[in-house]
Amino acid sequence: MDFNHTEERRMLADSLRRTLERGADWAALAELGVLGALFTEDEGGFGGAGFDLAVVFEELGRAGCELPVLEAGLAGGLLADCGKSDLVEQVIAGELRVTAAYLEPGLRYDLGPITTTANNNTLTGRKTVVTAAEDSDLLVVSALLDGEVTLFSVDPKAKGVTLHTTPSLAGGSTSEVTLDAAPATPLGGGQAQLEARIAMATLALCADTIGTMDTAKDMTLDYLRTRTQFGVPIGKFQALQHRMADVAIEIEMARSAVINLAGAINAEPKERDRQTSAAKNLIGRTALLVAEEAIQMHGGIAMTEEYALAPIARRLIAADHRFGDEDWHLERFIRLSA
Amino acid sequence: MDFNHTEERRMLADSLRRTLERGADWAALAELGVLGALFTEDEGGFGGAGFDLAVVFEELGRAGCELPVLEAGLAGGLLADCGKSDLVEQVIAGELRVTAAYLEPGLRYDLGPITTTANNNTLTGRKTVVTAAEDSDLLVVSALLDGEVTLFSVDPKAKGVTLHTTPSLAGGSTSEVTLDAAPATPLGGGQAQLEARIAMATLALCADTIGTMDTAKDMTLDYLRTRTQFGVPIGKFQALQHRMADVAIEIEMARSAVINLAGAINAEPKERDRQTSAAKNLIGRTALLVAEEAIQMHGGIAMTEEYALAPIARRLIAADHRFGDEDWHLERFIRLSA
Amino acid sequence: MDLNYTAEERAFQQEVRAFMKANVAPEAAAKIAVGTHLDKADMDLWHSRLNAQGYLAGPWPKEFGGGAWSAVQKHIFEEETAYHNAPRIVPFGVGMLAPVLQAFGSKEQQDYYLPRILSGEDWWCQGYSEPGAGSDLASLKTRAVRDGDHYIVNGQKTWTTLGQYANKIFCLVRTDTSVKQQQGISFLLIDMDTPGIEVRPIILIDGVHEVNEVWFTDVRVPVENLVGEENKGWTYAKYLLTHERTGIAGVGFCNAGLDALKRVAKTEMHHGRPLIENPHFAARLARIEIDLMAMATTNLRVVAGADEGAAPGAESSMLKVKGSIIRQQINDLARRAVGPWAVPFVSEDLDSNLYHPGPDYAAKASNTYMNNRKISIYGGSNEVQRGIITKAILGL
Amino acid sequence: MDLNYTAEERAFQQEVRAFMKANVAPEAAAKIAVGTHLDKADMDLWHSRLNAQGYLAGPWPKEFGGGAWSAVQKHIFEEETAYHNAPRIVPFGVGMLAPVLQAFGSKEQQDYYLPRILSGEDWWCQGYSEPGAGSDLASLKTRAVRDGDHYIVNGQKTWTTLGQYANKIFCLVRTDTSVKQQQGISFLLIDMDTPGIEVRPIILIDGVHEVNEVWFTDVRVPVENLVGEENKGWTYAKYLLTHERTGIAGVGFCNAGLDALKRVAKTEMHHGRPLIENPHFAARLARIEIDLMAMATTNLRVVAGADEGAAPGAESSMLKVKGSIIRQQINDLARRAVGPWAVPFVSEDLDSNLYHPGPDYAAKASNTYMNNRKISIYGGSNEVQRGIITKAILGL
Repeated sequence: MDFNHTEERRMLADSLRRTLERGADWAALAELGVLGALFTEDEGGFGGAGFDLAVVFEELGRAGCELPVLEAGLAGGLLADCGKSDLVEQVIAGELRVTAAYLEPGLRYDLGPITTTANNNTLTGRKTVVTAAEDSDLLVVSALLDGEVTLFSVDPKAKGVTLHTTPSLAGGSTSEVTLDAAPATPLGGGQAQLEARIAMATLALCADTIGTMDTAKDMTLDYLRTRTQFGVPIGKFQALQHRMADVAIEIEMARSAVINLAGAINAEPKERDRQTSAAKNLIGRTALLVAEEAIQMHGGIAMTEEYALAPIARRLIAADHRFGDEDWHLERFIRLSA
Repeated sequence: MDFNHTEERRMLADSLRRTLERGADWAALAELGVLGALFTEDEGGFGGAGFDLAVVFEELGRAGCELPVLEAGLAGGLLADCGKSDLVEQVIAGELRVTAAYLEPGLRYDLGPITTTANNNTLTGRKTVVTAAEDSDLLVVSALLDGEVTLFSVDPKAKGVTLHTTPSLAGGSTSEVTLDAAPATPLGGGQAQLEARIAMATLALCADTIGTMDTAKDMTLDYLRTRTQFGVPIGKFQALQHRMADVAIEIEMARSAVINLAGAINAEPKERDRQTSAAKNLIGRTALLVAEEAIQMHGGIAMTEEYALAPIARRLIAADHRFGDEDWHLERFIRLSA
Repeated sequence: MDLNYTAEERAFQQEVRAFMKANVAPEAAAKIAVGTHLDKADMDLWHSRLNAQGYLAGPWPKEFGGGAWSAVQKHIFEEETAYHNAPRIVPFGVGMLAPVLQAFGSKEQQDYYLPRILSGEDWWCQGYSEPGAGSDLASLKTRAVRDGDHYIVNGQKTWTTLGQYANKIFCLVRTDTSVKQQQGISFLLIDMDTPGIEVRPIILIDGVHEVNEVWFTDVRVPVENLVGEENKGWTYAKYLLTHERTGIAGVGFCNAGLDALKRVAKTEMHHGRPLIENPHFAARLARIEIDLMAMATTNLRVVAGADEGAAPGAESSMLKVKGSIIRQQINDLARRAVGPWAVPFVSEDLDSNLYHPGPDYAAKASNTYMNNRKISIYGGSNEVQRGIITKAILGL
Repeated sequence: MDLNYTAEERAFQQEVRAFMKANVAPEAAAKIAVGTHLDKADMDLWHSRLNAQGYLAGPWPKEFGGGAWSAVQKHIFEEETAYHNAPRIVPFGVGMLAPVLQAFGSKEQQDYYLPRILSGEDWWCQGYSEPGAGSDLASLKTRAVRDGDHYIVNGQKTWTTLGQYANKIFCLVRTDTSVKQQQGISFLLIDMDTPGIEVRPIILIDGVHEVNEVWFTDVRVPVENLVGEENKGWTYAKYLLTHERTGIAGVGFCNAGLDALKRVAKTEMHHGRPLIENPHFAARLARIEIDLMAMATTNLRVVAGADEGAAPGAESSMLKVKGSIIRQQINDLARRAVGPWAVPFVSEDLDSNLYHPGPDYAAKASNTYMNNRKISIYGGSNEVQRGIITKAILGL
């Protein structure tokens, strides 16, 4: 039993943290090897294990990084599953920006039944809440081909593709993607690959949320130490102290849930998904607690866009609206535990 | 709009409180008119409205009274529904002790489908968790007669009736009642009467729990004022203050829920039951909070049988196990709200 | 014990209801229904219609031309306002300054300002909070130093709601620094056009410009703009805080929010069935509804008590705490209800050229959730309220 | 990062498991499974079997004949104990006094007492808490005044668990009243047969005699029964509190409790279907299971850290708080699961002639729920633990 990360992972985390503190762009992350860490050696990377994701995304969350690394891992992973090693190589090098478009309106968090349909190497349908589509060179899109879920690559600038883009609650952008006989290249792969990669992306999001919670907690503790009311630092008020103690406890529990998931991410699908749902449910509950307590203990200042907590709190809330929320995962956990 | 009790009810509450403080027996309660207050004038009493029950049972709960007044109202009410005014008269006079046996093993909190069956004026079956059966002169028992739920009176001392009696978590006693061709007198009445009277008994229990919570809160506040730790009364610790503020708020909300139910107890069954479930669910949640916080804030002393909080805390917990618990009523509320 | 309104109260309710039906602008109601902020024109229109009906001064005493509404009447009016998705009255002039002027202002001040409040000629904003003060309001630092016929005001106010629309501000300022905090505070009326005043927007967590900072640099205020006595301002400010807070629980908002939420949950699909049929969602909804039923009656108990002469002091604190929690829970559940649609996050102020891609009811779910975290912070945070309950009700 | 035990640890686990299978008395396991308290004979039997196997001294250092178990080994042992419904080791001699004697006792004390602890010749109980002290342990008042070769002890101890079986008690006593609270405390070993000692039972909320008051009236204790130095007793007592608390989360109990609860929920019927299929019950169960999965790993992180030399100080406080909450939630849900069967309330001590009318698994559901409210109170209440976390981890 060993709860220490390997030397390599610790080094990556340290340099990633320093790089992010300086303010990193996409090229810097690629150069640092962050994108390579998302893929196994077989896939052309040098990581790809659950704990590689855990380490990388915890730092990205801690720094509040809004670059679409998770999307590179998700869509790039699907490309790898379909044997597109040339494309994966470009993703790792930071030369090809990719994202996955798999969610459809009206399905809530379910992956199906989808209605986007392939016909003569074109796709028609609507995909929703596609992160960072605007800045992507390639979309990995799920569609029905002869009634089976199949993956396609789509150029978002092609005719027949319309993006409706807005800011995302998590930071960055999100798009509705309308496909009207849009040209598409079949990649192969299908539902099983999608589910496995979504599980990995959920792990990434959970780890990201751990880092984000750490930052929210640290900011709140700083504020409690420095903000005075009635002549004393508000961190001396016992009611707040005890609530912060509970916040700290819950974050440690959530951290353990992510460790559990990272260790189980390559298990057979039922156990993988059960652990995924356990972690995502707990992360959902904990992130809500941390966001709401951080805001409440800060008071008015937390409500302003100018103060740095606002995007952090939104990121914590947004995490529950991706890959299934607290209740969606609770239901699945119950189903998979029966 | 008027949230004041009538002069008569206030007077009854005041004298009941004083009587209970001196330690009242059954005769004293009867003499005071407490039993008469459970029945309408038509039934031979001088009360019987929702707010009569609310006033009486809040005081009984406040005093921790373990006498089976609720049972007199429930079983006596069923007797009244069946036109047994002579028996009701004896109940009101304190001369006839009655209780209702309607719950059966394996049904959890559901009233049916029961299996106790009538045959030639005898009953065969098993009734469970029958409060105060040991001290009763007459049991009102539900049983199937030609497939219909029908009420019967049974002498608990008769041949064919076996009582297995234990203490109750709520105080007083509770019995398993085994009926083996036990002689029984048909009363008439059936499922509708039972459901209406159970709703009234649920109101009584909710009001009782309000009084019990008041006592738990008052004891805790007294303790917080007098118990010192680290050189100050523990009531000066802000973490405890804020938790007690929440306890006080929740009790006020629960009090309002009982008012709502008392006002709706004679509404048509669907609305009556919806309000009953709303109140019982809230009372269940609040009583748990109050019991657990009262124990925790007292610390070790609360864990001892000698200190007066123990039976109060048990009574609060026991209330959730009668007439349907928090979740049972939540489900019913959802069903009736659809 | 009678949970129903009296015949007179029911008649009043019918009257208000008819007024709402005839007068609430559909555009404003549509905005309110989905959580879009109103613009100044919406608010001005509503102000004038209420004034024409005499409702704006409804709660005012008769001697000031008011309707002397009882607490129950005020409650009915708030209930109907929320039920019909009518705009809230902008409270700073009508509901906050006016009662202070009526109780402590000079005859001249009353005669001059009260009609202008009703007509809408003056739009007042509130200058209480300061950046360093927070819940410790009395630690305010904005100075007013007497200089002949004027006070010279220097300092900074914050959280000034809708200050961008105001031509007047009422302020708490420190006029004596040699005494204890609560003493030495005065209540000043200041023209926003006076040189030296600068209003800076504060953008909130949902991207909306709703509050402001107001900076005072050598602002000259005539001494006749002092309300009541110098150094007694804290008393006047407290008067409002312990008075007339029967609407604090926000029961009307909660009812309207819960109704809207139920409609959403009947429309949104979960595993192919309406979300409202999902037991986990239904359980969350039912618990909130049960809590709200109890809170509504608690609110009425306090309202009825107020009409019997009981000053709803610490009871207001209970309503504030529980009311904010329930309202925030409704906002939380509304956000959950729209699922992935909560992710596109369009602020009407910052992203005014964008529209939300989801259904109308989803457009503001995240925004409203984020924005309403303020409810448990402003007007005395829930922590401050628990402190009041501790002292005034629990006696600890 | 490796979440699995090493080969050596797995081998140890297999060995312990085999021992448990061969040695746990079925009668005791049956009692533990439903929450019935063990009697002295059950505990004595288990003590002697563990001693024969060398497990009793497992955690002791090698120089005292122990197995020098790692924190992981201790954890494995606790896990298997709970999993097999084996009795807990009565900790007062083996787990509490022995480490103090090993660290601070004289050679004579070690040679005399340690073998008697293992053999079961001495049954130790703990004399720390006092009626007035509570969480403020250092405010203890029991006096020991030197009189020649003896201390004269006067005072009162409370919450003395299983003191009715003990022939020895280790006590914190005040030997100097002129210094600050934590100073002036000494650690004394006292024979329960000494004249002037009286043990009075305390009946707990579930009707069980588990703890006692111990009264001391002019009790003469030989000075050689002092452990370490006079007035240094607080140091020795604290040594235990900050050391070796890896089992504090009670993960084993929680796992066993949750397994039992699931079996009950598959048997109990709700609206004609097994209770476990009810979504509201299933949601409660699942949340607890998810919490427990996370807590178990948190516990292992602390255990593994302890073996790497990290002193699990404030982390123990986190485990104590969360562990007690989860365990109490399991007890709460177990009580809910049995529905109306929770009402018959039979105490084995007070009502020993009665039996519970419901199914076996329901017999102690209420009793265990009520009794285990103590978990968040004893050994430093959760409030005290949150205070430790505030200082040691949060730095507030």
